[in-house]
Amino acid sequence: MARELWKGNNAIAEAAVRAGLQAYFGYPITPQTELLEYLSWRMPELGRAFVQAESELGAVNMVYGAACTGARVMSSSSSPGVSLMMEGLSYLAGTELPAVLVDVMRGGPGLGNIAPAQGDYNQIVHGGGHGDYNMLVLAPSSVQEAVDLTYISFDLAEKYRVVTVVLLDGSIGQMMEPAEMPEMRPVRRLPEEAPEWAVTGAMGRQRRVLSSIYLQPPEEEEANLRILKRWQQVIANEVRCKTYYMEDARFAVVGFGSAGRVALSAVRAARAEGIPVGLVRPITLNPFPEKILQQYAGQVESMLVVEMSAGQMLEDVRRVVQGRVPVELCARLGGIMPLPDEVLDAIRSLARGEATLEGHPRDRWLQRMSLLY
Amino acid sequence: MARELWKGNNAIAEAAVRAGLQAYFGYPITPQTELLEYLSWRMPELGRAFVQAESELGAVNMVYGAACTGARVMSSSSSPGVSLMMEGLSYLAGTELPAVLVDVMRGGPGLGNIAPAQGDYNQIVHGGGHGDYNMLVLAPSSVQEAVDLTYISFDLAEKYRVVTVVLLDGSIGQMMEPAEMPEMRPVRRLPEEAPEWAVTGAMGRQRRVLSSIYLQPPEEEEANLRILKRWQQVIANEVRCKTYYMEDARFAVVGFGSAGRVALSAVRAARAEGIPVGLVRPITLNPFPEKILQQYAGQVESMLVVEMSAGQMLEDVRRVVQGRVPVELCARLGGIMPLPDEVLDAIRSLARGEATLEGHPRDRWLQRMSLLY
Amino acid sequence: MPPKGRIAVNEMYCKGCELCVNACPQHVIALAADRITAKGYHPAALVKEGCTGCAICSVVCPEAAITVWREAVRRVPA
Amino acid sequence: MPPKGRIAVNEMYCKGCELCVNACPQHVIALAADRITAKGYHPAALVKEGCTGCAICSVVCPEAAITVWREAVRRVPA
Amino acid sequence: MQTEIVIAGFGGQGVLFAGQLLAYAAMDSGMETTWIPSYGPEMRGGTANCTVIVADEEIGAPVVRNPQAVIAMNRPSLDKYEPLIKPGGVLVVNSSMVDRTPERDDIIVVTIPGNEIAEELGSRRLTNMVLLGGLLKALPVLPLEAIEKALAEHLPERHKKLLPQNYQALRAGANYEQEAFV
Amino acid sequence: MQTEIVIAGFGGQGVLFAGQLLAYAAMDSGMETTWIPSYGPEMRGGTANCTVIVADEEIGAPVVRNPQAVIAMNRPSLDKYEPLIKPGGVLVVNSSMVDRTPERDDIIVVTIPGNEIAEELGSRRLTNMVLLGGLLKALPVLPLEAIEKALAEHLPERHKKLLPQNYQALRAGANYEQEAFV
Amino acid sequence: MVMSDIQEEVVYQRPVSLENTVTHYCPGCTHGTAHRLVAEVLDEMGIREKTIGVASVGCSVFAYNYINTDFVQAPHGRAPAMATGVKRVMPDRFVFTYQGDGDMASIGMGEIVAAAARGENITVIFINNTNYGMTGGQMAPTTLPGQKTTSSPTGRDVEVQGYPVRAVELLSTLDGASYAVRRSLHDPKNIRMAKKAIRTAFEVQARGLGFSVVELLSICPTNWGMTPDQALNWLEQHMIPYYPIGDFKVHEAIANLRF
Amino acid sequence: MVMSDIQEEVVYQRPVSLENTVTHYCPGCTHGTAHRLVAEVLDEMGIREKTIGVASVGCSVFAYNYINTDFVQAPHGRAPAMATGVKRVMPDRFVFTYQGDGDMASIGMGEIVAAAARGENITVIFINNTNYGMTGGQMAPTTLPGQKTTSSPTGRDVEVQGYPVRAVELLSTLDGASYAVRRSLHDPKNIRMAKKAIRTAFEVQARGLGFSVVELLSICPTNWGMTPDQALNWLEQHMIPYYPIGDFKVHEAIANLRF
Ligand SMILES: Cc1ncc(C[n+]2csc(CCOP(=O)(O)OP(=O)(O)O)c2C)c(N)n1
Ligand SMILES: Cc1ncc(C[n+]2csc(CCOP(=O)(O)OP(=O)(O)O)c2C)c(N)n1
Ligand code: SF4
Ligand code: SF4
Ligand code: SF4
Ligand code: SF4
Ligand code: SF4
Ligand code: SF4
Ligand SMILES: [Mg+2]
Ligand SMILES: [Mg+2]
Repeated sequence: MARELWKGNNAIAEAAVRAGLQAYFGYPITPQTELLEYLSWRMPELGRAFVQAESELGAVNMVYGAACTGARVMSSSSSPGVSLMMEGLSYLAGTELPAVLVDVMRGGPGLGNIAPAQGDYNQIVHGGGHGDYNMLVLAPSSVQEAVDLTYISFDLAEKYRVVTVVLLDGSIGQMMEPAEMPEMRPVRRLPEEAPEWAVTGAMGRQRRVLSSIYLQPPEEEEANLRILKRWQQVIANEVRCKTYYMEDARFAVVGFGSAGRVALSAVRAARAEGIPVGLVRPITLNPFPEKILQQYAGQVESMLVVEMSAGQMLEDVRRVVQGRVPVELCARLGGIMPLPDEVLDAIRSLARGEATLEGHPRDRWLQRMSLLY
Repeated sequence: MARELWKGNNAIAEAAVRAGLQAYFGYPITPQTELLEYLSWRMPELGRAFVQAESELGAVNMVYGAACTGARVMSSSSSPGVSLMMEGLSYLAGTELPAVLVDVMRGGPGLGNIAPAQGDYNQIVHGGGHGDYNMLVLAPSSVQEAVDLTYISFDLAEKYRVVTVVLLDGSIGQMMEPAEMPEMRPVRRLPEEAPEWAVTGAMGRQRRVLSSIYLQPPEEEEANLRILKRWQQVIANEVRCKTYYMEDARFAVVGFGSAGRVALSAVRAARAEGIPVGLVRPITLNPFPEKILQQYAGQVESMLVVEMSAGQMLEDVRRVVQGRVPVELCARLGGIMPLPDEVLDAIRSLARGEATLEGHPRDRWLQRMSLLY
Repeated sequence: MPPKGRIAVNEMYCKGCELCVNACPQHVIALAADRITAKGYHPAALVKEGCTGCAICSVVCPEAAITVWREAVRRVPA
Repeated sequence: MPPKGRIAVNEMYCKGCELCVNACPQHVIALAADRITAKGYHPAALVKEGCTGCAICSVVCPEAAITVWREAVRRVPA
Repeated sequence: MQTEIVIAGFGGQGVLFAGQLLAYAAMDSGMETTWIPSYGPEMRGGTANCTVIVADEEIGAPVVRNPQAVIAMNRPSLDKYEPLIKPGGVLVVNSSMVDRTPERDDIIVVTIPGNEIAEELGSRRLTNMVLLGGLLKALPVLPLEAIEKALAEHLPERHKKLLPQNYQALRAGANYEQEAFV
Repeated sequence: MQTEIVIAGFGGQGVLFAGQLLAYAAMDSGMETTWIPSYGPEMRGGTANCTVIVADEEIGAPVVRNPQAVIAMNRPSLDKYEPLIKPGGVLVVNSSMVDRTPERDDIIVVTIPGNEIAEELGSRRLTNMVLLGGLLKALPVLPLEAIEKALAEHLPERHKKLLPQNYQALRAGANYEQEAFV
Repeated sequence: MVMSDIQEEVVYQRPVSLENTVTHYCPGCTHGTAHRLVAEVLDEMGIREKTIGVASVGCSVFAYNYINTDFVQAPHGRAPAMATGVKRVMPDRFVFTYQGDGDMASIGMGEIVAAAARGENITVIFINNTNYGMTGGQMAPTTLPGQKTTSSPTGRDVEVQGYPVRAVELLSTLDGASYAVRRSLHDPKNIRMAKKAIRTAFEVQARGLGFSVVELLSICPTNWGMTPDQALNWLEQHMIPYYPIGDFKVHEAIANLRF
Repeated sequence: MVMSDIQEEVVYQRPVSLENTVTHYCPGCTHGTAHRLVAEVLDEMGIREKTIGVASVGCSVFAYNYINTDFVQAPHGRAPAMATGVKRVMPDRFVFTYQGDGDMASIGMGEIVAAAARGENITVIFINNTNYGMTGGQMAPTTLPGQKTTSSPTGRDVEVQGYPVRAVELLSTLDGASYAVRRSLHDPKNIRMAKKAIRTAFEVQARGLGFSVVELLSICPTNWGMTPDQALNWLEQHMIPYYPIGDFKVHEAIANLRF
């Protein structure tokens, strides 16, 4: 396949179609709407199901229902819409069902704005719904990566019976870049090719029930442990992370998604100034690349987390490096993407040895931000 | 006031009434329902507003509306219901409004069961809604403490313009204990005594608008920073934590709510065996008692987190102690409260020097739990 | 002459709610005061002659606990 | 004789949507092709004699951009 | 020092109320106390039990694995709790609803035909009081008078006329002459 | 090596499409490229601009503070972007819509009366092509032919008949004789 | 030669589409009756193996333990959305939801209206027992004026707590609804009518005619504080005047079906 | 002595209850007309300072910038719940929501039905423009059969995408609704009728009669791809047949009010 220029949202939609998406349920919300609009003609054209739901609450529960049949299903939304899906996502997790959610983050909290942001990191990575559960979170930083990750997101979801979230911010959704589309896979035939747990009508077999209720606490605990153990497999097998210029790095920048690519520009500029800095760009946010970061914590003098939220990923990096090196924060909020020169400034500060284990990096960052307003 | 025997849910309701609650909006859900039922007669009796909402989504948005007027308002729910409030809570945060939410946690994820659990720790403490925001989280471990914390929760919410969550599990909601009720405060007269930001009708003043939308990213960033700075004040002033037997402790148990009181029994039993162990019981989960734990990290040999979730608070403790001492996990899930003897076993293991910085404590715990099923 | 019928109450299901007792037009069902089911209920039982097999009891039984038979005259080739 | 009226279009608000132009029964409004507002629109304006002050234009104007006056005969004590 | 008491039986046997009386009495006697219920899934019927702790300091866990005392109102409760009682503890059995004798020989066992005594006193609903009386005799954690005061204050209004019978039931349980098991 | 180009103007001036053409042409020339838009709050009208990056390696940030080149289709765009252009960079100004001359003397400034030229060629909608032509003359990051190919492939079907005019507009912009500012 | 012989035949027996499981319902609760009727219809139509049920949150949450088909369990109020998801990927399956009044007419109002408006080809069994049974008898949208519940302890005051919702009438205003009727489970005649309505609703689905809903007036003796028999009487005397039995929308294509 | 004198008097001027702010609406968009009518009614009734508006999510999210009263801004679809919260603590204030068709008849259907059923004493201004204006013209619950939108690009197919919702008819089935009417903004006569309806709705609230809703048929020239004038014609020709103008519920206490 040749490279074509794709808008991020459309590219994700087409990648899902090629991965064998059988049903899409969604609700319009900027900056994700093109994805829904694209599928509103693409799915019917292929004879597959597309429903514009009454709300995100409706959408996530349609996904829940369709996922019960073993079909490949997806929804997509953006921050406030995703908040409305929390109950449904918890149910999907409790019922151990595979499904894919594309979350194109915007500025918040509340109605906020429609500009790109990463303020929903905790919500997606640490569980915004009730109960113990994990979602497999994939964070592309380019349109091509969005395509590739969306394409495999269904396999991952099914392999581990989890919800996979493709988590990006509005800038990747709205951006155009060249991308190559993967080949079109055949769609699963139902009920013939349904997984052995799927609810498809009890024709010729024992009936099946899918539910997330375990009225007896020991049964619930057992279910929780089963889910947690499956998650350990995910941790063991599925960590994805890309590093740049880390071989000889004495400083590390950590950032995902578009913050990660902004950081890449800054790292290159710093290298041009002779600063031995590299970039760690987590691609799976859950599971988090803990081992890799721990390893670099033994190599570098300090780290810098670049994110479009107020230090949400920062706390994960701090937890992981366990105080072995100082970790500083460079963040912009509310729909503002940091510019490479801001990140470069922060790298220079690291190179000057200004990073410290004293106090909290968020406090220092807030202090610096005060100068802006 | 004399001590009376109160059921946790009822006691919280009465404490809220005495704190000057002007309007309650809620929806039935076990194990929280008594709270709503109590207020269904108590509020009208006092001429105050009580509405059984159509859903938790309705309830949180009624709270949102009423909070805009400067009234003291509250809702209550339990895990799945709270998941439905995530969008609304994010809006409340984005609009910088005070309100109180009582969350009586049950087993999850999904429909789960109605037994006590703490699996919604991350949802409440780290933000289950979209965007950067914090809620002030108070975690009582007895009925009296639930009364006292509920009573001050409104003041705290108003002082910092945040949502305060009184976070407990079903066991405290359902339990009866002696408690002393605080005095009845007069209710705020509206609009006369409304705060200067409240929307009460523009009679004789400039009109006011309350909203969480900041279409221009710099305005949104500024709002975010304002909220974050106010939160720094909360961190500085409002950390609450109770310690037991920590003066000479060489091991520390950390647990909140009913897990904390179970741990207290175990700590006493361990002391009786001569093990120098103490208990740190965080009362505010956000802000988290970071300084206190850091201080004890310099004193003890190892720590044990006891919780009714799969190591959610564990990660916060690990982040805070920054690898200075090993932290182990003792947890039960799915509606099971750990029993003191299980915790005692875990303390003994600490005393035998079995805690380690190697690997992840959750993995070891899961291994141990495998023996149960 | 009304048709002849009979019923059997499956005591695993019966909860002694008395709905069949009240509904039976022939008043031939009663709770067995002397017996208790595994679930702790006095089960319903046919206590008199006169059942017509009208199936009204089974229509009202929330637990689908009742089976109803009726005698029918059939022409059988010898 | 029809009453005499006049209108004034506040060009801060007017977006040149032409709804008033089409609605005016006297056909006395038109967009000012030669002028552009701060927002970049050709504003509406009274271009002919004949306005009756009927206020229809103001009723249809989505921007509340139009003020309408009408001449009235009043008896004034001298 | 604390004492843990479990009262267990079917829903409808007055298990939860008996526990609450203990808790009220403990509170009024100036002690710390907790009462915590646990139910089965049914709206009606099913199992019901509660744990009451009476102590002289802040109470930790409101539930324990090995209680000091148990009132078993029926057979399933006996089967479940007999093995769990602390050595030296007390087991009160409602022999009217239990068709086996307890097996433990390291605890004090009190066997009372609660239903029969209650019915003699006028109502099967007094069974819980009979057994509570029996418990307090064997485990004098609180004086009977404290329970009577709690009864007087907390018996639902519509049952207030039954107060004398309730007193009688308590006493009857406390005074029931039984074979000593140990 | 990478080149950043900002095209800025009012919504409706064809700003976004001109940027996309650059991106298509870059892609077809085997280079890496990104195109990213930004709009104002209005559904209609308001400001619109986009940043296009053309590079020979994986592109980092899709937006930069100091672009290499800017096409300013109107006055607000000129005011906003003139100060930001990298020293040595290129500024293409649509003088038909801008009533002041640029001030920087450390960049190459190209001034083209885009609207007039476009109207001469038959439609004001060609303005964007005229200015794009002007840009590519001053900053030969891509050959005009690559843009023409992109046009042929991506001009919306209903405008395909205007392809020759679009080519003309590009050329007209590229060939426009102007006073040199520097 | 022909002989006449007296033989016993089964007039009624437990439907195959009911599991051999004891329900957790209170004695006399008509949730059981409704389950039975659904099971009988599935038997009659021979569609047990082609049917997927969607259980909701309420006393009937365990419907999947009793009705002998494939089942999924929905979050409170969201059964119609879940059913939509199932039906859209398996259009040749019969999909039905089973929902209480709290579930469908309160928290789930958005989903049920949307499903009906979409003409979603599913069947909804709606159990109106005028309260939230499972959580202990709180006020429901269907609680009658003046009715006492645990959250309207002095009786529902319509001025403050609003008016009961007539859900099928409301749904019948939607073009996508092909069949919207109300029946009652309080006596044999009405139970028989209820079964016919359930059958008709599934026939609507079989014909691809779109959304069908059958409201069933039902009792909750436990939370009403009545014996089952008293409860049936209360239903007849108090509920039916407010919730008239009737057909509010019947698609012409099935208007003349008879069973 | 009396003289006759010709004097000019103001027949129409911008209402005080409109802010002196330019709207962000597209040229010709009748959201502006609706705002103006609300403002005129507030002026006439002299209640501007006693009124609290609840803005929703949609093109009218910034209504609070234009209507000159205290305002709050609700999450998408939740304005009726928010208005309930406001009204219950400030019962002597006039509380109104301003909601689009996506907001009220899709995501917010649960909240509007519940508010109406409760007879919540608020006024709802409901703008039906047959699409999701703000997000770029997707299908709404009110999109007409066959109508093309960005998410029904080949025209709404009722078989797959369902039927349009007639929201006021639906709400009028609820006992708590005291006033439920539909008006249109497509010509001067209808605009005048619309204003009277808005006035009546606020009068309902003034009298404590409960829930009032006025649906206003409105245009979205931008997403419809028409000039404002074409759009008004389209409204008249296509919307009104499907969404008849009329009174669907009028509480007797205000049936005879005239303005
Ligand atoms: C989101 C959420 N809110 C609340 C609950 C608690 N809850 C369980 S069942 C129920 C009410 C059920 O009432 P109804 O639908 O009328 O069914 P019934 O029990 O009366 O048959 C409620 C509120 C829940 N499980 N989930
Ligand atoms: C929870 C949530 N979902 C989706 C959106 C995105 N959104 C904003 S406005 C809108 C539609 C508005 O349509 P309508 O209510 O008809 O108003 P109009 O713009 O047409 O006036 C949507 C879906 C949102 N802001 N929040
Ligand atoms: S079949 Fe008819 S007559 Fe026989 S027991 Fe049942 S109801 Fe009575
Ligand atoms: S109706 Fe059924 S459950 Fe009730 S008593 Fe009769 S047989 Fe038993
Ligand atoms: S007032 Fe009447 S006549 Fe005068 S311009 Fe307006 S519409 Fe025309
Ligand atoms: S109707 Fe109003 S906005 Fe439109 S052209 Fe006339 S004056 Fe201008
Ligand atoms: S509580 Fe009511 S609805 Fe629930 S099972 Fe019992 S009687 Fe039936
Ligand atoms: S998009 Fe439509 S509804 Fe929104 S302002 Fe423009 S014309 Fe009005
Ligand atoms: Mg119900
Ligand atoms: Mg709309």
